[in-house]
Amino acid sequence: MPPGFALPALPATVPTEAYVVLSAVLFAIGTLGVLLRKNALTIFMSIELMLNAVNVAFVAFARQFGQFDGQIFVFFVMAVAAAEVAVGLGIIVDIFRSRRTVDIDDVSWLRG
Amino acid sequence: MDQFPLLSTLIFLPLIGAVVALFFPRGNELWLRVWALFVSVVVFLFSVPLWFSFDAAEVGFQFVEVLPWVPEVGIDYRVGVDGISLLLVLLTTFLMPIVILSTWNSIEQRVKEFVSVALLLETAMIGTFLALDLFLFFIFWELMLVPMYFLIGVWGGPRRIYAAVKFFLYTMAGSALMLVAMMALYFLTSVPTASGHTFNLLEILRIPVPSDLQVWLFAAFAIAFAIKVPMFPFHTWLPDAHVEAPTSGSVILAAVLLKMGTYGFLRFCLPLFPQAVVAAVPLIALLSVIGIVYGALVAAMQRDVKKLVAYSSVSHLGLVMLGIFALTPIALQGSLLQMVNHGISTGALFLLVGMLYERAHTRIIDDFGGVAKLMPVFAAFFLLVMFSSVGLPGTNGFVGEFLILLGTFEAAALNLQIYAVVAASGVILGAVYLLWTYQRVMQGPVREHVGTNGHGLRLTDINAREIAVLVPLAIIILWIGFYPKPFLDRTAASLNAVGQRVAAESGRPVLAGPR
Amino acid sequence: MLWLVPALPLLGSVVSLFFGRRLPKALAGTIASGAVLGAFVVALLAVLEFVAGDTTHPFQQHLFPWIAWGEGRAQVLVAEAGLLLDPLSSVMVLVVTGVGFLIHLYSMGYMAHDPSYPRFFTYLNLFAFSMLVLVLANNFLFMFVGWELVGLCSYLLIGFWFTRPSAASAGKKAFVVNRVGDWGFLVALLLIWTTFGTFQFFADPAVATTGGVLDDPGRVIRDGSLALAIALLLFVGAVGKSAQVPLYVWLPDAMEGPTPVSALIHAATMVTAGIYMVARVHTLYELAPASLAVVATIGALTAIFAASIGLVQTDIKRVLAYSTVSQLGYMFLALGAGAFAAGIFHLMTHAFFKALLFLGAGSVIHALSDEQDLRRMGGLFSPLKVTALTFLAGWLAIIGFPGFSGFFSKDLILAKTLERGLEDPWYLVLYAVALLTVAMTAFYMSRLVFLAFFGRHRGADEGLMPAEARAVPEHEPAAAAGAVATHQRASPVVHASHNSRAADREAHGAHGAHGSTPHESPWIMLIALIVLALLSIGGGWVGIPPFMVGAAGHESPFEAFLAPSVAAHGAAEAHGALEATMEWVATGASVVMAGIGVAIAAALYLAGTPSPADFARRFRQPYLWLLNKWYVDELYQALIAHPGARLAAFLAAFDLGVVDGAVNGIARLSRGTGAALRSVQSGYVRGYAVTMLIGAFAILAFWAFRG
Amino acid sequence: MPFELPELNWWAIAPVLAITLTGSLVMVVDLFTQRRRGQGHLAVISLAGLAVTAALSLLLWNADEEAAFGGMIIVDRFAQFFNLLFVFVVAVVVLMSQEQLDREDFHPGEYYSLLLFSVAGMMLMAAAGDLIMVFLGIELLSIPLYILTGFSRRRIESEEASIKYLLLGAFATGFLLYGIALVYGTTASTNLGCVAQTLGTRSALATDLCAVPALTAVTLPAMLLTGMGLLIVGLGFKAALAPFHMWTPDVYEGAPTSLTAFMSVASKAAAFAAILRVFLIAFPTLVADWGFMLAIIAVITMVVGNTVALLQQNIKRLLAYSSIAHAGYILVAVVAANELGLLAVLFYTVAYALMNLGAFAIVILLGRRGEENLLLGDYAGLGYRQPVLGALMTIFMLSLAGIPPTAGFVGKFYIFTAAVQADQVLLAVIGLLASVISAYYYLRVVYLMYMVEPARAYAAPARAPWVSLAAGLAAAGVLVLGIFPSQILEIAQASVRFLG
Repeated sequence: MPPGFALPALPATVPTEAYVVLSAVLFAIGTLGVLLRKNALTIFMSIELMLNAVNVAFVAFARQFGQFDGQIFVFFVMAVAAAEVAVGLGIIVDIFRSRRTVDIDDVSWLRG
Repeated sequence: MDQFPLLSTLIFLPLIGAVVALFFPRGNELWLRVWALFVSVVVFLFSVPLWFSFDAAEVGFQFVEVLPWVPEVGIDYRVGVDGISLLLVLLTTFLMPIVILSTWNSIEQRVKEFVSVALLLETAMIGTFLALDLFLFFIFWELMLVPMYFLIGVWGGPRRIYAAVKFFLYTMAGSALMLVAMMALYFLTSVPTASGHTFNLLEILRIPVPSDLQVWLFAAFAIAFAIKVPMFPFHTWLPDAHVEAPTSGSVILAAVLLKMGTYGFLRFCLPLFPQAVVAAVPLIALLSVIGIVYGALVAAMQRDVKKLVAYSSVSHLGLVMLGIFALTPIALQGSLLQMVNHGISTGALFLLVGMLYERAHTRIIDDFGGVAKLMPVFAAFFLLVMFSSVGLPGTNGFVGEFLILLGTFEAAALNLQIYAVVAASGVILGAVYLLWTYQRVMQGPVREHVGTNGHGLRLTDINAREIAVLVPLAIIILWIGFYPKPFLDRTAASLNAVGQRVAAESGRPVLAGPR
Repeated sequence: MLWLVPALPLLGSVVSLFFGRRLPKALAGTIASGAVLGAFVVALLAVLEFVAGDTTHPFQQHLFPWIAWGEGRAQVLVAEAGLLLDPLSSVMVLVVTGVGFLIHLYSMGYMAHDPSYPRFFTYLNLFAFSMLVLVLANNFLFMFVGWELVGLCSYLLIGFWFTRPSAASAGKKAFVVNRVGDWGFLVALLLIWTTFGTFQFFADPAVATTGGVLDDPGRVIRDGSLALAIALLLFVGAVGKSAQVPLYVWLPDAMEGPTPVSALIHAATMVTAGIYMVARVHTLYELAPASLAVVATIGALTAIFAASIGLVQTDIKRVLAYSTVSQLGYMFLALGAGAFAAGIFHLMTHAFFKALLFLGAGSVIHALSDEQDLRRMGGLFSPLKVTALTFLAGWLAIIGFPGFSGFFSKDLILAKTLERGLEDPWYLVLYAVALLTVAMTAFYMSRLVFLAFFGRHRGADEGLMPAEARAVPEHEPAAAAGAVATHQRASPVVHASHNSRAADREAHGAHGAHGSTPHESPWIMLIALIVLALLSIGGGWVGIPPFMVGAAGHESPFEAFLAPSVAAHGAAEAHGALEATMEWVATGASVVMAGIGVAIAAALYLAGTPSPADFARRFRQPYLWLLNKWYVDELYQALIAHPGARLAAFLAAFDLGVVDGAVNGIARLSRGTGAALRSVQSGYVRGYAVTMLIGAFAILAFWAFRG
Repeated sequence: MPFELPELNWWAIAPVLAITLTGSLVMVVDLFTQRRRGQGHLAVISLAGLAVTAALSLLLWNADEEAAFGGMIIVDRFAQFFNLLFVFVVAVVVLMSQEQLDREDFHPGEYYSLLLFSVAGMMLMAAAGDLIMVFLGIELLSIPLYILTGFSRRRIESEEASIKYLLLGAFATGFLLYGIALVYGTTASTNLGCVAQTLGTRSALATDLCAVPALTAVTLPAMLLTGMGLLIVGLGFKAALAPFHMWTPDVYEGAPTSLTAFMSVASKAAAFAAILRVFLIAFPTLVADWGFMLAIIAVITMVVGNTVALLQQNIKRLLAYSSIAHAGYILVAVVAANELGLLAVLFYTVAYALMNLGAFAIVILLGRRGEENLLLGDYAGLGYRQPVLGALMTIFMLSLAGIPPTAGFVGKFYIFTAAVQADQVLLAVIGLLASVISAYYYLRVVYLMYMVEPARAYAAPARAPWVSLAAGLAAAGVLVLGIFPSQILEIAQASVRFLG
């Protein structure tokens, strides 16, 4: 992007650091959700949370740099996340059909 | 290269033979055996000109063949022979027909596979001795493991898999270190080609390896070779491998494969890392002497004849190692000759044990008695081979052992006298365990029906084929015993050069004292 | 031409090996004997030619470079195959081929019924070859070849009836004990090489080589201790080969071999190799006088020690074996006294009479259907006239009956020792020991003769066993138990004679039982006996000292002949010889001592007063010690064999447990690591996620705390 | 806010387009063709499309190196090398799948098209010039694989593998993305060249488009390092580096065998292509940081892969752990970070592709409908029951163990030579010793085949000419590369100077 075409700088009411901290907290919550929940759907949601934490960070950085790049990235992430969810839900449904459960700990036949 | 590619013929003829053997239809065991014998004899005949055309006065490599192979990284197909490898190559080609003939009746299962594996092994062995490119050497060196692994694992005894895997992994572990050292050497070279570096041994010999690096590289090479030799305390794979291997495997293992280690010391360690070699002399000499005595003592306690011979190899090769690291021309000559001797004698011992085993289906010493009465011809050969192994004058063993002791004792600058004296006592111990074995197996009251669980096998004397297997070995034993000069002549120049090189580059007087 | 001397027996051996079984027995034996006879004739011619010329320079024949490489000036010659003829080797070669031939001849009769007849002659010819290489070699290493090969032949021949465990054991023992000695020889060789840079005995003017070792070694050796080391190490070899204390133990056991072998190898030739070798290298010994004292001391010690054991042995061959050890001790005493010629002289006469005695014993054994126990003999004089008469000649020779060969040679040794004693009092002690041994020798030989040939034939009649045999089972259960125990280890004690008996029976099994009547041996054996008897009587006449015949000078013709080879350069020449009267006194002393020995034996075994049994009872402890040969075998077992076996067993366990255990331990470690890591792979997704998270934190933490 | 679209050079992504179109075509054709008439034509279409893709890649081989799509896509020989490799691998996998499709009643249209879409993702990864493209490539690679992993409806393991792969993959994606975000936050760009320039390296990829950073690495190294660490997690997951490898054994075991072969070879190669691009272009100044870290990871990976493999009884699981170990070896070459190292990575991915595909082909050949014969014990006596299969398997196992004269040996040789050149001698020693351990379990397969009698009788395997062809090709390739490595080396050598 040629210089000079940057976004108009807004008054910095909230510092970037705060957004980054927020995203880190969200990411941590998402991570913990993955680790602590047994329900496959909940885990999925936690992963979505992690991805959205990333989005927050991207937007914040993009805003700070006055760039589009980070914001564009967010769209990619959202699109990909949607695709992942679609596939994931399909698989989970499949699992539920065959095992009558979505408890991820019950899906532990393969090991060693 | 306008001359006939003799060395490549030696290397690849067995390989072709092996591949052809794979295409023999099943059920043609006899023809397969004949084919294998034919191929190995032809290979031997091709190797005979080496003996005669070899220029004993020439220090460098002869019959050299070079082909670019992987020029991108400076790897050539480069083979050649000098005084160090000549005898070992001939030993290999000489023994292979004997080994194949010896298996005529003992290998009944999977003959096709056996023939292929044996011939493939011959390719790898000859290639190892002839390679003048480190990469090529390593290829053959590792390639050797595979057929040997099969030989032990397929046709071996009850614990064959354990033995085969142990052999394979132990040797491979050693060569892993060697490979790294080779790479380091590679980067020390500098040649004006695209690759900038080369694995060409002749180039590598030209570079001065920095002294601090020498120690490490030497250690890496030395461990690889010490395992192969095998030197105390890296020897424990050997008894297992020997006991489980079929006769042919034991013979090849003892006669040729173990020589790879000592050959490696002569070919690589001594010329490449002279300072490290001189620094390592006390350690190696100590381990060698321990090996000599230790091997002999442990051998004396074995109940299985093969295991006994295996430990005797540890003892004998300890002596060879001592000779190599005495660094005097006489000791080096003795060591190389003793490598051949050990190949002949121990190979013959294994053949004899195999013949006995074929008849009795046991190798436990206590199962036998008075065999000499039932098998007088066998006993005569056994006696000859045994005394060759003991190092009795008039047999090959004496010449080699004595030269080693003499050369070691002479190495006054390295303070090896005491080692030579202790090693000489190994000579006595060698007599003890072998004679004791002979007494228990061949002498004493006749046990006509030897075998396990009253199996009751009548021992019959060896037949014409078996005599044909043994006679060439007996001839060599006596030939080297009484007239070793032709052998020593051919090795002298190359070994002398190695000795001189070590002396010159280590900056220490390692040659003989006043004379 | 000289090369033919060893070559003929070698050829004979090869022929016997390959064709012996296909040839008729008589022809096979004839070929073998003929080969040795041929060697004798050639040797005789060669010696005559040599004697006709200048004997001060040895004649050398260079056969081929043996351990050598390179050509021309660049040649490195470690050792050549070369022969040497000088007065010393002349004597040896004639003794070896001469006595050897006679024993071959004898063997044709003795072994006639053995199924392994060709094998026997293969070995015997091979032995002749080896021994000839030993005595004719012109350098140390080639001599060592012969040295070892005779050991091999000894091994083979002792264990000739290898199906007997005792024979197999004895063969092995002989070889192993010899190897201990060879170790000394070997190390001496190493020292010689580093000191002199050559193994040649003498420089050969015909070939431009550097000086030999023995051409005035003092020019190279400045350090007396080096000479001492070489001399003593060589002596270790000699001690082994010539069965001296402490390595003599193999020789009595070696009697397990066929009797002609005992005669040839373990009496006449091989065991004298040590004497020959010391005489050969005497210049080295003279550089270190202390070494000569050691040689003399060991010799004297062995002489009396072996004689003491011989006093009470009951196996006819064993008595002779200990006698041989004792006589070899005499020879070493001579060498140690600097009287090298005397040693060689006794070597020669001993070869005659000891071979005769052994062969005579063999004839007796043969006649008695393989009976070797003296206690079952007696009264054999009349049935075995020829054997007995020749045996008596040997007896007189060994006890030093004036005029017989042994008299002159033994006397010379005693005189020379006394001579030395005038300068060095230690030698007076040795002289006394030797003199005492004379009496003991006379005693046990006379005992043997009286028990075997005189009195009445006792045969299997146990009741008439001589007292000493009864003493063991009846009054000494403890000793008997000990003896039995050793027997079970296939170790040699009294009872071994039963085994031997079985053995020789096997040898003669083919011609069936002889019955109980002793019968004379076939003529072919008797010829050998007669010739040897003549030699035992007259063989010493070449060495009649000048004072006895009133001639001038101090050297007998034999000494004069040997002088170029063994003339002492140092000590022995320095002092004057004994006065003639002194010589007579010395001679008289030894004769008197011998007479005492004979008299005691006669009293005990001819007259029976006092009875041997009472005698044994009175001196019970000494008697038991002697009977059990001072328990030396047991001592060696306890001190060397058992600890050695225990060490080996320990090392074998160590090898399996520790050395190999470490290798397998590495394998186990890999597997264990794998198993531990595998347990993490639990199958639970959330666990995997935790691991990933830990990994991520570890990366960050590493960077954070790296500092 | 004017927004200038960058110049779109469609030619630069021609292979990706071709393969994507092929995938779409397969799907469409599948819609219009009768079920159960065999799926041969779909395979033919796929292979034809792959041929076109390969041709386009070859055309690009000699094209000028450039960065297209505003620096998103790099057109260089490195990319084309991987394109060709992927095409080759997927072609072989198509051959190998013939048996599997039939045996497991796969839906061929979806199968092929998903396979091809996945390859498109790989190609984008290998050509990525931007972290966004790396991310997109990974996702495009992964999502079809999630589906394919669960394709074996008959086997319950398959869906388990699928869900595990999906969850962990998405989890790892989170880390990757957060890493990208932090790098972006430090350097104000996701373009590899720009990142490099910001961090102080001149990069051919850096353009005037690169923003002047507000925050620099100098002021915030912690954030940058954290970002880089998370990138290692994300990429390491794809490459199956320990401790991010946990999914591998389960997924490899559960997935259909042909797909396992594909994953183990192709997605690993793609991951390493991306790792090389990212770390060598963007972070050369931080080599001291990531080099040592990757070295440690390499050691852990080799140890984990090799030691756990010692205990495996299932051949697929064994090969899974083996693939982990091999990722460790390749990482050694990455750590070397020199030209020889790159060469080694390229060569090794080819060699590994050949030998692993071959091994899996044998695994497929040994199975029958309803009887997969996946236990190691099922290999007992194979060398005599099926001499050719046994011989081929032996070649693959020896090659995997790195025994000459096979491609596996030459590959390892280059890897460790590169390490030695980079003074990573200890790493080379550890790697070689690890490969000694590996020899144990590879040899175990060999001795089962030749030295152990089978415990039960086995029916002759079904005739599967295409799979056999694949195995034969792979074996030939393994030997040719092992004995005459020169050709491939030349090509690889031409490919190692990537634009960056």
